[in-house]
Formats: sequence, structure tokens, C-alpha cells
Amino acid sequence: MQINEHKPLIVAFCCNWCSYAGADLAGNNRLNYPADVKIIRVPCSCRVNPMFVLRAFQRGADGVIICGCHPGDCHYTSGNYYTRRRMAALFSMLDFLGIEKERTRVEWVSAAEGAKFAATMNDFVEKVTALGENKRLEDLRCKK
Amino acid sequence: MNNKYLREELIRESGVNPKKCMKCGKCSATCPAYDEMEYHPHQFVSMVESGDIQPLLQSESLYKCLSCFACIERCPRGVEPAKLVEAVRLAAIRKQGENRMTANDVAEFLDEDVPQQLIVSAFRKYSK
Amino acid sequence: MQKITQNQLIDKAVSLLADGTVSAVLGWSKGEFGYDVTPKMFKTEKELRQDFVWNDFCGANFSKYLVSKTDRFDGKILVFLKPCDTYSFNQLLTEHRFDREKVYAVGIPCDGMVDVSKLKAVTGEGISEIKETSENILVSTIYEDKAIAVSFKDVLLERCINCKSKKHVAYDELMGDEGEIIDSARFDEVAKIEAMTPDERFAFWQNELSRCIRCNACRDACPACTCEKCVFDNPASGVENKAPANSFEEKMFHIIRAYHVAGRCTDCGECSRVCPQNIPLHLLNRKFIKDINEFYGEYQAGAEVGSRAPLVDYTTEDLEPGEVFDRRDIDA
Amino acid sequence: MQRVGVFVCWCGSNIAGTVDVQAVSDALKNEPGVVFSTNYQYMCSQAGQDMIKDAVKEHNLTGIVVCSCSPRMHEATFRKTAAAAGLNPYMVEIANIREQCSWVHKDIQTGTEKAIILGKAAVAKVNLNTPLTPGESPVTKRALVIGGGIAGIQTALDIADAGFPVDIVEKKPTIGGKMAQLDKTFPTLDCAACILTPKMVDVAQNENIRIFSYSEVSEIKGFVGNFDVTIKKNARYVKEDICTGCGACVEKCPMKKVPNEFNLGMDNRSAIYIPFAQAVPKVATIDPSACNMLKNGKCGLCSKVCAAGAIDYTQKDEYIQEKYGAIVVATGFNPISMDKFDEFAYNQSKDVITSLEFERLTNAAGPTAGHLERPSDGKSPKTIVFVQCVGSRCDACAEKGKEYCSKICCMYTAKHAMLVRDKYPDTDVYVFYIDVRTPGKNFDEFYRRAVEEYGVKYVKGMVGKVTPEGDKLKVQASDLIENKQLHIDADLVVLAAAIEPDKSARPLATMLTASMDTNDFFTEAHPKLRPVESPTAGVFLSGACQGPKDIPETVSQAGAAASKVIGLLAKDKLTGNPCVAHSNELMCNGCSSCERVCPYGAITYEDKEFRMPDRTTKIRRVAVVNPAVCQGCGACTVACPSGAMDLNGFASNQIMAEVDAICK
Repeated sequence: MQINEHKPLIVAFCCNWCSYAGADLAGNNRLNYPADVKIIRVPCSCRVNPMFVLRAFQRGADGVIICGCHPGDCHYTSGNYYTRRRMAALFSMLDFLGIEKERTRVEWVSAAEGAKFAATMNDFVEKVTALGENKRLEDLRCKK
Repeated sequence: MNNKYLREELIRESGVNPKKCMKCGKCSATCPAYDEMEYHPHQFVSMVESGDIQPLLQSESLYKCLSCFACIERCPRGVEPAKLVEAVRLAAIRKQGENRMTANDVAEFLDEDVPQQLIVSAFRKYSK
Repeated sequence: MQKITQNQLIDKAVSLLADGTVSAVLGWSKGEFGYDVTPKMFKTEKELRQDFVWNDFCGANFSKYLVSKTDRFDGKILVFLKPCDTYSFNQLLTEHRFDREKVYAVGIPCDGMVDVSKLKAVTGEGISEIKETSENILVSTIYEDKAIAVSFKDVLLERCINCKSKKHVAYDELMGDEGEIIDSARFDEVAKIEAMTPDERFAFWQNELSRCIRCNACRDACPACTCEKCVFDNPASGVENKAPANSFEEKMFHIIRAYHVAGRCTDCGECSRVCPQNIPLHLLNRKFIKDINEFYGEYQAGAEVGSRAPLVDYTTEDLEPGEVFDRRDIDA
Repeated sequence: MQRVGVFVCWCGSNIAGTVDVQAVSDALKNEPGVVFSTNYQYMCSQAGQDMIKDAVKEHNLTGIVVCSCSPRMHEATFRKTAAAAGLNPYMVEIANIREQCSWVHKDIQTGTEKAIILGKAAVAKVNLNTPLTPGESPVTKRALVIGGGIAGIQTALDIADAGFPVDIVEKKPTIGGKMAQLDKTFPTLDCAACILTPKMVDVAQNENIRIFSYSEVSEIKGFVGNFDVTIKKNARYVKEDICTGCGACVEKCPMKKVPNEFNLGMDNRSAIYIPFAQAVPKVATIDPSACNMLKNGKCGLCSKVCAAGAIDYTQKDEYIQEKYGAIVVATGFNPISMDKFDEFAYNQSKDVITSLEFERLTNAAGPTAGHLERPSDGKSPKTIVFVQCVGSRCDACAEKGKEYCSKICCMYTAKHAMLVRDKYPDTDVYVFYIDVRTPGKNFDEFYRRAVEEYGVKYVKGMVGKVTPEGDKLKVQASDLIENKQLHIDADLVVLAAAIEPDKSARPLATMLTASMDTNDFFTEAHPKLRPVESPTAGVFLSGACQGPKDIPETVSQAGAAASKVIGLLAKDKLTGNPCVAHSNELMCNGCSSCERVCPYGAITYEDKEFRMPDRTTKIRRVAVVNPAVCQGCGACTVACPSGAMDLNGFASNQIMAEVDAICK
């Protein structure tokens, strides 16, 4: 265990119908995951604009994860299919620019998968923590 | 030996989670060596879970298990009793410092009625 | 040197003006120097004879101009389209950005255009006169007595070296011979960067993008960037910024710009051509095109009118965002 | 600038146990816009709500942030509170500091820090909130019930009784479902047909009910109050309105070797058939896979004997379009396949049967006319072994069994065992059980009667394997109480197979955009408080499609679903969700990207004249969102490159403000 362990800042965008409910279920079942994860509720994962992702990195987030309903189960039928394409393209681009690919993730978590939500967050935080601070996309002016 | 310590070791070694058991007894129902055994597969699961392990260590049942894995195959909860029996058996062997038999001893028990599976199991069991 | 001549184009424009087919001509006009050709609307034969030019410096893609020129012009406009321009032309039609009825498109062959920066790298500043021969460009400068001969091939624009198509995908009339779609090596550079380590990639782009002065030339020239109001100019968007204050905002601007045109970018290369800082912006667009081709099947924006851009489409079997990296790691 | 009030809930010790609520309300006091901040034991209680109302008046609040449980729990409550205080209900934001903070973090310092950040994000968002007014849409006063089993029948009858027209779509040729196949029903032992068939007749005779039998739902569009449904009426090659159900065709049909699905393949039917005597509609159906006339044009006997002239070999599938205000899903269940259970020899011996097959074997209208006979040789079984939990409560292998308890097996097995002992007292009956679960009215009494009065031998333990040997079935099982292994020579083994949702449920859920759990049971809007509603508005759940259920439970759920439907159809107008997309026409390029990603077709385009700065005008194509159709997913907002498209309640600048607050 490192002495000066960096506490990462994780922004999680969760769709209202599945993943946000999955996060609630994790809470109901008292499944712990690091407090570094801060959830933002969006109606559907397809509401997540790449600008939000970049904005989070700009303001010093160390990792951004987008959670939606499983493909085929989208409350809005097809929203997460668009998310899948958009984020595949965006994350590939960020990787192309040299941003560590472990800092971005898309995960499908249903309303019934509280355990998966907690496990996903634990894993993501662990991976992002291992990378250390996000230095490549931060905006120094936004640092306090 | 501390039973709590032994219990944890058995669970870790075997990879079996006895808490998953719903006490249906299908393992014992399917066991071909049932009548030979003093303690039956479901009892192994239950007794390890409750820490009542000494009787198992001393029981002949350890060596009556054919390791045919029928109980593993049939268990609806994926508990895998045979792995637990194996773990207890290993604990007994380690405790005594020597095996009950060696692979060389197997030959004298062979006759034409002994099923092939049993012979293979015996070699597996006694060559440890 | 272009196979089709300036006079052929002028004659064509004059005759179309004369017979009333069109009432204006969107063409290239002489600049102050030989190389700074600028777009212009010509309305008379006199203007055409005086200012219209067609030479190795006519890189400007006119498709985009149709958006702003057609909606407030009542007559029909003649536009000359090089093969690569026709893709942008179709893409803009797909997006309902101009009225096809108001345009008379003449497809013209193109033998590649000159990169002024490359030319200046050979000749130095102070270019006073440029003459074109079949193989060479003869450049006179104010510092040299003798004209410098530069091989045309050596100073081609990157996009012309990796030309993807000599075929016109849209026109009302075609001048010269029709070419073919070329199996170009345009993704090699992207693949080279992909093969680098993340640290190298980061260093590469840090070096490139940090030169950005946010002059917005890329945005202004891009035929896919035709938004009524760009998000970066809109105070309500939350990402408005006019000038990058630090390395982040350069990246934010260019990533988002590339993302916004992803699936719609025809790879016309205008962004890199007009960049005063010589940032290889086309590589960002090509990365998206390469990814889209690999993930969702070959797609060429603008190849036909009405096709559905990959990012506003999906199949239920699409690969997962995480698999993007798995694939690459396996390939590597 | 908003005047924001912050209300931090303790939720008893649920939040206050891990979050220093005082520190949270103190910290949020200093956030921009916040003019009032407090905390209270139960914000959702009447006293808590009154506290909010008083604060709104006292401090002229324009926005409210409640730091409490999940917005999925009480957002609606606090919106109502705001409305009661004269505030626009959409000026409320919830910071989820229970499910996503106090319940998942153990350390009070960590919990408090995170709660403050979540509160800040909510304050940042509410600062940018704008009052929203929901739109209204009309309600089509007609309901659709998908599935014609007892669940669908009861729902349809109850809705029809309230005076609303109902359509039932049933994929089989008759309604009735699984209950029609049953013999007796526990715990009263009335005969299933005697209580079901009168209801089926009621359905047929009810003027408000239309039955689409042998039909499927092929497309569903629209939304609550306004569903557009396409029903595919499969060709049955018999004119339904003319056929009298006399059965002459069935008798004359030469193709008599078709396995009879109604009797689970234990006997045969003809190619033209009526599933059972009391079928509704009582109309013949030609099985196109078996009929010679349809296969190769040779026969036509049924057409010749039909006095009514109802046979029509040229009939085609028909598609019917209809509008509905509400949809009830009642797709029911099926026993799981026994193919993977080699240990019970189901595929090796005809005398190993499932419980549903046993129902048909003891049913007076079944293949043996109610005489209990072994399927293999027709002999009376003298020893019968019932095995419970076959595939239920099985999480070892997802392909083999189901993790859940199928709920009905304990009771029907007790019923079977009791009936056998009653009719054939010389039969030995063993029931192998893991637990006997009888939580129902008169259920445990019923089970005890089976043991005490009828002498059924209940053995605590499981059957390990069944081996067919001669005309016997060697059953090897464990008796856990007596701690011995049993070997029984049985004549018949009955497996209480787990039940699973009908296979048609999954594609239907996709059409309805209704969510399902991992077992393909439909998810209810709330497991306790909204058990008959799907989270998708206007879609209701009835019967076993939502989870294993016995008949009384199914009927009560069916009635509950009907009352929810009636409540919906009784309204003339529905107020919609105001959190819909809207396009800023000044920035819209008219590029159609948003239209392409909209799953509801809510976006259209119009040419609009714009005045330019130089006083000229210009006509541009711009997007227009239909707020009644838009469901607010936001796909369009990201497809839009210019940012002209935005979403009420989840605006780009609001989400970015949240991101900023979190990352500060």
C-alpha cells in the first residue's frame, strides 16, 4: 500500500432507469464501493455528451464511467446503442491522443445488478487509482 | 487443532462455500458409496460449516468416497461436496504425516468386479 | 499543372452565364500573389476574364460556400467541383444544407494541388511570381535573381498525395475525363501513431496541438462545420471559448470538432490545408474514419446522398467500447 | 439568481448514522444561491414537508434541494410539496445521500464529504432549473390484454365490467391458458375447468371484449394513452365468424397423427382441430404443418363436410391496426425443459413425467379419460415418486435450472399426492422435498391433510438418480431425517419442474420498452408499492409474467392490474412528462441528425423564415419536437452538433454545472 495514495475523482454518469437504479440497489444491499465515485443522473446513457466527459477531465476528474441499461434493454429502446457507438469512437480517440484507456469506461448495469454496480465501481476505482492523477487532460486553472 | 482455523483452511483449500448449501440432500441421494460411509456428503458440508470436523477426520468415510464427483455434478447449488471431502482427507493425511495407503497397495485390492472408475480414483487418492 | 485549362473553365462559365443556365459563378480569383487564390462570386464575363483563375493553388473546396451563397441568392449558381469537393457536396445535400435546385455543378478533373507551406520551405519567403510548366513550378522571389524550379510532385498537399478519389460523385456536367476511386494509403500515418506508446502519442499531440492559435481557420474552411452557431461560440453551451488559455482547451476544441464531424467528414483535408500552424488536423478526422470503417464497416461520407452517418446509426451486434481496445491489443 | 433552500434529511439513522447532517447543511449554506439550509429527522414526513412549505414562504425560495434518499423514491413527494407551497414542482432537485452515500460508505468523514459534494452538485443544478409545465395528451379509451390465460381473462373481464372496450390477443387457438389444462385446484380441490370455463364464456359473451385468438402482437408504437398496435392474426384457414364449432371436420380429417400439444403430446389430434371441448372461440383451426391440403393440395375433406362452408384454404395472415390507451401483459409461464436433467431419466423413460403431464393424466378430459395409467404400458402405477424443486432453486448451472423458487410446486405436488391416495388408496406415494413451502390461506392445513389423512409419505431429501430397469424405475434418494439412502422401485416418477416466463415475453418486452429481470420476468415499477405496473407508463402486469404465482394470486393481481387500467382510461387527458427535448431554432442547422436517432419519431422539420441582421429574410429548415411523443431520452441532444437541441430538466448546462460542482 502506498503511503501517499492518491484519492481519485470518478464521475459516473448513470441512466435513470437501469444503472441509477442499480446503484440504488447497491445501496439497499449495503454493498460498499469507494466514495470517490460521484454519480450524475441522466435520463439515458445517450444523454451523455462527449463534452461532458471532456469537461469532467478538464475539471480534474481522474476517470469517467458511463453506465446504461444492457443493450436491448434500453428504456428508450435504442439509446444505449448510440451510446455504445459514440463512446467507442470517443474513447478510441482519447486513447489516440495518449489518454490512458483505463480512465474511460462504459458498463451496462441493470436495475437488478446492484452487486455488479458495486463490483464495477470497485474495479474502476482500483484501475484509475493505479494510474495516479489525471495530468493529461486537466485544466490547471480549474484546480484548486 | 483449532477448529475455526481448520474450518477456514478447508474452505479456502477446497474453494467450496458451504453456506450455499440448501440442505436438499441430493449429493447423498446420488452418492454410490452412501452405504459404505459413516458420514455422508451432505454431512461433510454441514459439519465443516459448523466446525464439527474432528469426527470427519477420524472417520473411515474419508476413504470410502470414490471421488466420482456425482455429488458435484448433481448439486443444484454448485456446492461441490466432493471437493470438501477431498480437503478433509488431505487434512487428515497431513495430520498423520503419512497416507493411509500408497498407490502400490491398491493392486492387492483389485478384482474383476472393481469398476475402472474406482481404480482410477484410488490411484488419484493414494498417490498424494 | 492541371490538365484542364483556365480558359476552358472561363469559356464554360461564360457560356452558362450567357445562356441563362446560371446567374452567378462561384470560382477562384487571383490574389495579391500567385499562391493566395481566394473564392469569389463572379456575375459577369468581364469579371471572369479579369480575375478567374484555375491553377495548382485552387485547393479551396467550394461546397461549403453553397450553404451561405444559395439561401440568399435567387438565381442558379455555377460551381466548379474537383472530385474530392463532390463528396462534401453530397454530404451537405444529405444534411439539407443547401438547395440542389439552385446549383449547377460542373465536375472538373484535378491533378493535385500545391501546398504553399511546402513550396515556401523550398523557395523561402518573398514569392513574386509563379509560373507552371508540365512538371515543375517556376518560382521567382524578390531575393533571388533566377526563378527557382520546384518539382510539382514534391510540393503536393498531403491530401493530394493520399488522394482517395479522382472520381466525381456528383455533378450536372462533367469536363475532362472521369477518374477512379483510389485505394490510397491515407490511414498509414494514423496507424503509425496508433502503434506508438500512450506516452509517445500524448507527446506527439501535445506538440502538435499546443501550436494552435485558435484562429478557427479549420472550422471556417471545413465543409462539415456549417453550424448556424458553433458550440464554441455559444455562451449557453457551457464550453464557449474564443481563445485557448491552455493545453486543455486546444484539445477540447479539436476533439469535439473532430467528434462533431465524425461520420460526416469526407476527408477533404481542408482543415490541414488552411491551418496556418501546419497542425495535421486531418489525422484526427482520419482516426475517426479509420475507427468507423473498422468497427462498423467501410463508410465514405458523401459517397451518396441520403446515407446514414455511422454515429446516428447502430446495429444490435455492435462491438462494446471496451472491445475497441481488446481488438487492438490482440492485433498488436 | 435563484433563492435556494437546502433540506438535509436524516432518514432516522439511515443517513445520520454515516453522514454528519449538521455539517452538510452548514456547508451547503455557503453555496451560491442558497439562502436557507436546515436538516430534519424525516424530510418526507408531514412535519418535514411542512417545514419545506414554511421555508418557501418565509424565505421566498425559488428552488429546493433535498438531500435525502434516491430521487426514484421521493422526488415525486417533494415535487408535490413544492407545488403545494406554490413553487413550480420542477424547481426541486434531490441529492441522493442515502442509497449512493450513507448506505455504501462506512466512514462518517468520507460519507459527510461526499454528501456535501452531492449536495453542491444539486445546488449547482437547481440554480439553472427553469419552471416546467407538463403537456397534455388524450387517452384512447380501449385496453389491450396480451395473453388469454386466467390472468388475461380476469383482467379483461374486470376492465370490461367498468365499461371500457378490451381486446385480448392470444397466440393459441383458444383462450384458457395453463389453467384449462389443470385437473383440480388447491387447496379447495374444485375442478379447474368448472371454475374457468364459465369465465371463458363470460369473455366470449361480453360486448366490451374482443378476442383475437391464434394472433400475436407484431408491432407496438406510441406511448401511454396512445399506443398504436399491430396485431397479426395468423391464418387458421377457417372463417371464424362462420364456423359453428360442430366438429364434423375434426372427425373426418384423415390426418390424425399430430401430437396433441394440449395433452403435452401424450395423445394425438387431427390436422384440423379444436383444442378442447370448451374452447373459446369454439372454432376449428387447421395446422398448416400437418394438413395435406395445405402442404400439397391433396385432400380437402374438411371443406366438403363443413355444412357452414367455413373452410378457406386460401386464408392469409391478417394485420390489424388498433389504438389503445393501456396495455396489460399477461403472457404467463411454461415449465422448463427437462432435457438437461439426465439424472431423472426424463428422456429415457415415458414413465418419468412432469407435473403438468400428470395433470393431463388425471384429468377426466385428458388422454386417459382421468384414469391414472402409466404412459408406457397403460398399467396402474402402484408406487409413485414425486420429486420437488426440479430446476427450481438451482444456481449451479444457468442452462439447467432457475435460481428462484417456482412457488406453486409444493402445493400442486401435495394436491397430486393427495388425489392419488384418495382415488387409488393402494398406491404408495412418496414426495421428496427440500422444504415444504405453504404460505397461503389454508395451504399448510392442506399439506398436513395429505400427510395425516391421506398417508402420503413425505421424505426430507432429494432424489439423486432415477434408472429405468425393466418396467420399474429405480429411484435412489436420500432421507436426511433418518440419515439413510433410500432405494425405491417406482412405477411412475413425477417431476415438479420449475416454471419460467413464456418465450414470447422477451421480444414483447423489447417492443414495449418494458424492463425485465435476468430471468425474463417483467420488472414491476416498485416491488412493494407498485407491483402490477411496469416502469414503462401505460404497461401493466398480470399473472406469472411478473413472477411465479398460483391461481388465487394471479386472479388478484389481474384484478389489481385491471383497476390500474380503469384508473388510466377513466381520465380524459394525461399530463405528460415536461422533461422533453426542445430545439433552439436559431441554432438548428436542419441537418436531420436528431431525427435519425429519435426512437419515437418525435422530431419533424419545417421551413421557417428568419429575419437576418441586414433586414433580409431567409428560409431555413429547422427541427420541431412533438412534446407529447418525446419521452426525454436525450439521444438527439448529443447527435446535434450545434447544440441547438437540449433537454428540459437535464439541460447541457445543468449537467455541466453538476460535473463542475463534483470536480471542484
